[in-house]
Amino acid sequence: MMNPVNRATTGGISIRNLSKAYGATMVLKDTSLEIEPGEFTVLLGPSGCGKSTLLSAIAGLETVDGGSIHMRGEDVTHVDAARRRIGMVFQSYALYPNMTVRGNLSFGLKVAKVSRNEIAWRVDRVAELLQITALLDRKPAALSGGQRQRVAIGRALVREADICLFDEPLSNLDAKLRTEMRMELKKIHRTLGTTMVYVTHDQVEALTLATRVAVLRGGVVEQYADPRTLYEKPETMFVAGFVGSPAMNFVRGRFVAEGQGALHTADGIRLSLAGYPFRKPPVAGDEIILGLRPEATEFAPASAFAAANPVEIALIEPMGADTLVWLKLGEQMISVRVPSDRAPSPGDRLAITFDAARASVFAADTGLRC
Amino acid sequence: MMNPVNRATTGGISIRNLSKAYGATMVLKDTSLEIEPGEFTVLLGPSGCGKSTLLSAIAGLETVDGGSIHMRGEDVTHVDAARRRIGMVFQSYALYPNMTVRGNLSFGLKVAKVSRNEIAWRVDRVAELLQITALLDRKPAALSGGQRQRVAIGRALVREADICLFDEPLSNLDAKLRTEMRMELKKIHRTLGTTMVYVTHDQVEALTLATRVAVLRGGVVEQYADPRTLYEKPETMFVAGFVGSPAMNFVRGRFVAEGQGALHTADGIRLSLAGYPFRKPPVAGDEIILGLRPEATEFAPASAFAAANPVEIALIEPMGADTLVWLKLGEQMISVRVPSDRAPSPGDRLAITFDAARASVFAADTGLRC
Amino acid sequence: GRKDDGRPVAEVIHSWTSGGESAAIHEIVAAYEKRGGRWTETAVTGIHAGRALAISRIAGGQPPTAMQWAMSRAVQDFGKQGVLEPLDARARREGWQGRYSPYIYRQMQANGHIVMEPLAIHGGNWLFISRQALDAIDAKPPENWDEFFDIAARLRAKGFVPLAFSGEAWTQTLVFYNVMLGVGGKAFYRRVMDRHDASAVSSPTMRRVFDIFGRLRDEVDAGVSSRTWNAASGMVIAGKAAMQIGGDWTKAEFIAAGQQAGRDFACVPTPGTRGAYIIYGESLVFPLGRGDRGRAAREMLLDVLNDPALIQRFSAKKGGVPARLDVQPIHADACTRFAAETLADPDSPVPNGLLAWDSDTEGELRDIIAQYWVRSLSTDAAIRSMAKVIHDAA
Amino acid sequence: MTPAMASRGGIGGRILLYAALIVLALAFAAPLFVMVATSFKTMAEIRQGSIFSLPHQIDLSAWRDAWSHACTGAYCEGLKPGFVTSFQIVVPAVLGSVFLAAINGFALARWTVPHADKLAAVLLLGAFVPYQALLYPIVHTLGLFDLYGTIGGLVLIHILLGQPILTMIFRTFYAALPHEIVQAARIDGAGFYRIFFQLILPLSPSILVVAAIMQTTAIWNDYLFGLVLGGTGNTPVTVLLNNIVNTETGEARYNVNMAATLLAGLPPLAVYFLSGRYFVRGIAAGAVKG
Amino acid sequence: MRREGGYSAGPGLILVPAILLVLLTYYGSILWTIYISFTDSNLIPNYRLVGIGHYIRLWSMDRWHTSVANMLIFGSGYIVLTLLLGGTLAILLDRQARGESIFRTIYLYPLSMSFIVTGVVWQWLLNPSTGVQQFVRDLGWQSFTFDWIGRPDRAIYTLVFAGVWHASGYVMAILLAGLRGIDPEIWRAARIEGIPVWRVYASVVLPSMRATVATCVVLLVTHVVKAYDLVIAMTRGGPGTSTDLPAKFVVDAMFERGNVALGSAAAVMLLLIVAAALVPFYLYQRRQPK
Ligand SMILES: Nc1ncnc2c1ncn2[C@@H]1O[C@H](COP(=O)(O)OP(=O)(O)OP(=O)(O)O)[C@@H](O)[C@H]1O
Ligand SMILES: Nc1ncnc2c1ncn2[C@@H]1O[C@H](COP(=O)(O)OP(=O)(O)OP(=O)(O)O)[C@@H](O)[C@H]1O
Ligand SMILES: [Mg+2]
Ligand SMILES: [Mg+2]
Repeated sequence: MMNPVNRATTGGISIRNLSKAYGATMVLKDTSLEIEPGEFTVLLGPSGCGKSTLLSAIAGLETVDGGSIHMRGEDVTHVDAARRRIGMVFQSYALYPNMTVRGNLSFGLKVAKVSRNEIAWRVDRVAELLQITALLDRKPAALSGGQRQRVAIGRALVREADICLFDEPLSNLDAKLRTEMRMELKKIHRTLGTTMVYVTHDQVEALTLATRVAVLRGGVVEQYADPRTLYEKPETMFVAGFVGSPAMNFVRGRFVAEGQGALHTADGIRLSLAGYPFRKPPVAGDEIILGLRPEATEFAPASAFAAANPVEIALIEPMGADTLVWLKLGEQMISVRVPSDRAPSPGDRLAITFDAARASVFAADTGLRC
Repeated sequence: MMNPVNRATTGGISIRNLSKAYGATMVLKDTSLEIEPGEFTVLLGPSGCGKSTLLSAIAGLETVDGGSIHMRGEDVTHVDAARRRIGMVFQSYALYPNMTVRGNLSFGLKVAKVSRNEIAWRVDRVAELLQITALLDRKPAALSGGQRQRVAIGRALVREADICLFDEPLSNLDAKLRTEMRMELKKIHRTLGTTMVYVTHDQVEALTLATRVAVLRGGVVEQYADPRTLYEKPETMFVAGFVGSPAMNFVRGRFVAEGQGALHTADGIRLSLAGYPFRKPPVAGDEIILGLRPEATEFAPASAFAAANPVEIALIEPMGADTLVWLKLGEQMISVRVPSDRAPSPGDRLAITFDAARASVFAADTGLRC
Repeated sequence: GRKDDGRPVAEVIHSWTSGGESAAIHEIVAAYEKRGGRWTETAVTGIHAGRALAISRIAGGQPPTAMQWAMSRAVQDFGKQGVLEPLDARARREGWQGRYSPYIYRQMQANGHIVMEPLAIHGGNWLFISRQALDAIDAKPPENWDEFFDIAARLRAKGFVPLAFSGEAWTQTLVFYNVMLGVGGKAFYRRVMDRHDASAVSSPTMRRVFDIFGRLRDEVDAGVSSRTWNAASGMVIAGKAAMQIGGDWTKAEFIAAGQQAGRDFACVPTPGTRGAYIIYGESLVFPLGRGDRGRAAREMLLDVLNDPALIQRFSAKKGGVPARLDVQPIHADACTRFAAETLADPDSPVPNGLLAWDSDTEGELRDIIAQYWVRSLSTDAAIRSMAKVIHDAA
Repeated sequence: MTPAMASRGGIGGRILLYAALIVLALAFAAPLFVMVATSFKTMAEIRQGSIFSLPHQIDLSAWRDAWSHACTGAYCEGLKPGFVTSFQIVVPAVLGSVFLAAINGFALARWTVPHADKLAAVLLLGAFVPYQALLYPIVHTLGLFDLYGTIGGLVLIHILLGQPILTMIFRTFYAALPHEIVQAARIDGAGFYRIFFQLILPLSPSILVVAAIMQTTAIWNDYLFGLVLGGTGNTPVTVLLNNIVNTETGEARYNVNMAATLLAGLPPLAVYFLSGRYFVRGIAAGAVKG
Repeated sequence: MRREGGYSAGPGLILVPAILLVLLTYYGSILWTIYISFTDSNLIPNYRLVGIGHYIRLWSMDRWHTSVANMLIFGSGYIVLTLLLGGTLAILLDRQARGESIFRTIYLYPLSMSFIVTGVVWQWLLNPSTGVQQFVRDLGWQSFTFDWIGRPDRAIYTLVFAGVWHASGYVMAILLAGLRGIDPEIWRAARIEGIPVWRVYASVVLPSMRATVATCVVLLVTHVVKAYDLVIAMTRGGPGTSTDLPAKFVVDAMFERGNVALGSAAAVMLLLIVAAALVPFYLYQRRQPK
């Protein structure tokens, strides 16, 4: 498993103008994505946006209607899945029902004529890693949901392919195990340099694991960037709203040119954008949207602020370490994350502050970052 | 859906000394749980601990080997699932493959002889809520994983039963949708007063949704308490380690009676426990474990502290808003969560500080809170 | 549809289903319906199916008015079980004793009662020879087995398969009995078949029978085992084979193929059997217990069958000779005329296997003969087994 | 299996696949060819020629005879009269037996039936009794209830005799269905019958087709019970066919026999062909994970 | 197979009368047959007990021994080859071939044809002077010999040919129905692992259809045990008694040889043999993790 074999340069994937439809439903639309060798790419996007479909196309399990896929520098668009030399974890597990866990893990290796000793060694290694050693002699029907998922991951890992595809591999695991597995996957990725393409809904997974995250929306890649950039400088409102949990707050209003620019909402609230690094400042009067991260927003006692933007606490959601405080800013709702011990009480009247340099501003019509 | 019918007092569940084995595997062991009418109980526990089994037993889908289940004050241990009047979402969706989404949603209502109009109305309502209106005429095979899951949830909600069981209903949804659904469920729960039993792996879900959380371990309820108590005063080390993400750090050492008590680790680090509200202080020399939440731990430049507990940065995990900093405390690893903008650089030497009043201390032998 | 219009309904089970047979039974149907009755039938070919039907219906309490049954020991056993209607009164009234040859009259009785009415007689010891083949070697039909094998050799030289034969066990048995009759003569044949004399089986004569029967294996072709007797006839008709041994029903195949007795083929007694007639009887029996309606139908049917002209027409279409001595065959061809002449001698009838043995013994003997034919049994073993079976049966 | 899988193995694989399918089809059809060819020959040609040769000229008289002229007893009306009777027997008997077995199979596989395993095993043992051994008691019993000689009695017997094997087939099939689906329906408050009719039956087209094929074949081709229990006047096609074909001492007309057999085999063949589209449907594909 | 823990009265209501009736039919008849086997019934059944004489005679008969031995030879050949061929056909059709419906009908057609006549065709085909042997010789291979049907030591195998030809379609249909129920994701997973298609069938698909395969085996065993039409149509038990089978023995004894008691004894023995063979199978089935 952990053989320090350097495969880092072998597993690049290049997806060019892929399209795919199920009947009338266009699922992938001219999708392109360059995955460098050794990269850990996470596909992120709302349910039904085509993540699994894209993954299947990369794996060669679905024919595509147009475009091409290159792997390791070769065109594999019409190469059979079996010859793409990849590992894959399925969203529905797809374990072999008649085989024990051990059988599931070793079947592919046996077919590939890996020596008995090597098989035993690799299976044991992976089983230990995934904490399924005790289950090795059970059949899938006698496993819980999470246990099945671990076996499915094991089946992909045990192959030691230089490209590995994962479709929500950790979604049925508990938090503890998920954290552990996440770290293990990261370690594996580092050690082996395997190229990984990973579908997940989990923000934390996406941001911690990925070298780059591709955000998909309706089969189109909206942004493909490293996690930090994605989080801090989302290119579109969709990305901004989708990445990050709790989600970014949006405040809608008109751009006014006072000072270094400000936002006036319909209900008369004014927020200064002083310090925001505009790429191309909007025209005064344009409708814009200000995006504020809940953790990059703070509040102060209301008195300290202008009467123009008083806020009211609408709902308080405790989330363990932190608490999410929902505020009403005029007619719009804004969430602020505070450490649980500093949570305000319901009914308190406050005002919010934020650092415009860490905010995002989007044009309301295009949804693009200004 | 949102009819303000008050069923708050009707749906209590009382589980008494339940036991269940699959062959030689004891899955539930003398499990008891009192769920008050209108309560939102989350079952939390590691994969394979018996959550789904317990839920199935409540639903009447698995016979039990011993114990009893009461619902709405009546003994239903031997009542057929069909007559327990509950809604349920399955971990494996279990959609009716031969029916369209609309058929899936309306089947139970048709069985219950709900009028046509009422069915149409309820189905539309739920479909809208779950954003599956566009999918109503598709069959399950043509849905993505997340879409299937939403249909499964819809099927349970549309019945408006006074008891609703959920087995990881949101695990395949994206973060945005998950947050929305979470809030919707909470709203539904508030409006209808439905008793809900909810299995999840997601800490955030558990802590935000539950009125009480039952932590299961190997079929045994370790702690059954409201989220805050569970998070702040875990009764056992298992609960402490399991709840909270990133997980609580454990520092192992011996109790010494200096000052108000302190912990000495094997590699010579001393941590003062001054201010910890011991229930029954351990005997000096006892092995104890100190539990520190990553967010309740901070660090300061190393110089400000005694040379006895210097720490070294081992790994930095950026997680969007926050960054998880892994420190080496002697031979033990400790994680500290800091806002991403205050993250230290790798290689920095620091020392940690914490508030003993917010820490937890466990006896190493029993794992129980001291 | 079971219309009930008050007419006596004759429910008959029979197995006369081929073209000629059908025409024959239709004579009876027409006469019966003319008399005012209604005819329903279950026609079934195949001895197993017929028996299964008949016995299960009797055992199940649903007997038919009448059923066809080959004249055999089995029917006598049947009669002894008390399930057949005694026809004694009618037999007396209509003078049946004088109507049938004594041999046949004997076979009609069980427990001292008359229990069957024979309609037509078939002979089982015929040799059919293709004229074309005989002409090719310029020979006359063989009168004994030496001549037979001599002719066979010459036929083979001319490219004919000397003997057309089938793989059906009952044809093997039939030919075996033919050889037994031809080699041993009537006396020996009766010693075995009538008196069930096991010592006859162990005699040198029987060994010779087996030898000659065995030599026939050399006169047939390779495909014999999976052939039916009809297909064997087809070989003769097509000029591939020269001779066939069988019952007079074989003739129907030749006729159906447009051939004429005497002109295209000859029918002579199997070698050594001139003056003897292995007798097969087509007859009806009348199970007990159908209530008044059943009795009326039965009596009407028996009345109809009393008509000599009907019997004459029936036998003609059936291809045999009338069982009644007082009825002459019509449209007789060379074969039929010859059969009638032979039968005129009251000493000519000898039993076929069914008449000689109870069905169980008959079956066991058939197994032995069939196994001998395919060389699964040696002559010694076959004789030993046969002796034992006959000893047990006696 | 998804259509995408079809591309597996490329053009070469496809050619091999079709080659195998066609070669096997030819092998299977060889006896059929002999039968069809023979049915169009005259008897003279059959006696002379090779069984593999094509007819010199198409002679339809055998088909005509088989359909409406061949003798089957006192009457010479061919197979025609038997078809009505056979349909009267086959349609209710196939529907009844398949339906009953499907219900029983489902109940035994997926429902709490005490000692279901043993019950199924005991039931199955029945399938090994040669039917001939059942004949007398069945005739006797049917007689007691006045069902002897009626189509109803015959249908009843076919329904009963089909149960052991059919029940086993359905039980096996239903045991493999994802059980969460049934559970979900129970949660939805559906009872046994509703689950069966609205959920299970729609999921079973392929196995229903298998069962229907088995039963249609068995009952259409049944000879023994049709003969013995049908009584007079209820003569199914097979009994007529047997009477046309089988002869102990009558002449044999192979062309008519072949034509008759082919004719008699048409209805089941039509069932096989028409059932095709239901076969193609898989079950449950993708509705369940794990 | 996990069974729901329900307590619904529904299935009980349908199961009880239906299954009771089936059991009554079979087991009533079996009991009757057992009784008759101890009587002196000959041509028609009677109820005079005579003891176990018929069993003693049965086991002293060469023909019975031959029948039982033949059943084993025929049965193993028939079952193995039918499963192989039927399985192959099912797999070929499962590969998404065009014209599946036509191929399926061709493979199934033997089933629809009455054996009464197809038996004659097989006889012709196997007959050295008219069939395959002659055909090949006419093609120029003069020394080609295929005369098994006439050889007492080989004829039993010709029954296997005809039987396999007749029943492969059955097995194909049942297995195909099972194959259509396999989770398509399994195929995808196997493709990723680069597992050859045949290997997936052999190691994953067929083993997970074990119950379905077992159903086929049971079905084929019932065919073997009941094999009567086949022998009658093909060889009538010959040459000699070399292709005799127990079912034919039973029918011969009961209906041709007027020895109902002996036939009943043989039927009872046959059932005992089957039961003995089924018990281990049943235990094996039960031992499987559900
Ligand atoms: N049919 C079965 N036979 C044997 N063991 C089983 C069976 N079903 C479940 N188990 C075992 O019972 C235990 C509890 O299973 P259960 O499905 O209740 O777990 P869970 O808590 O829901 O886990 P997860 O979070 O992974 O879904 C597991 O260890 C599992 O392996
Ligand atoms: N067989 C099919 N026929 C028709 N539409 C399909 C089919 N399979 C998927 N789709 C549709 O294609 C779209 C993309 O599906 P896909 O499974 O790729 O989504 P996804 O991004 O993986 O979603 P999820 O996160 O919910 O798993 C969905 O809208 C889905 O409904
Ligand atoms: Mg997906
Ligand atoms: Mg679970």
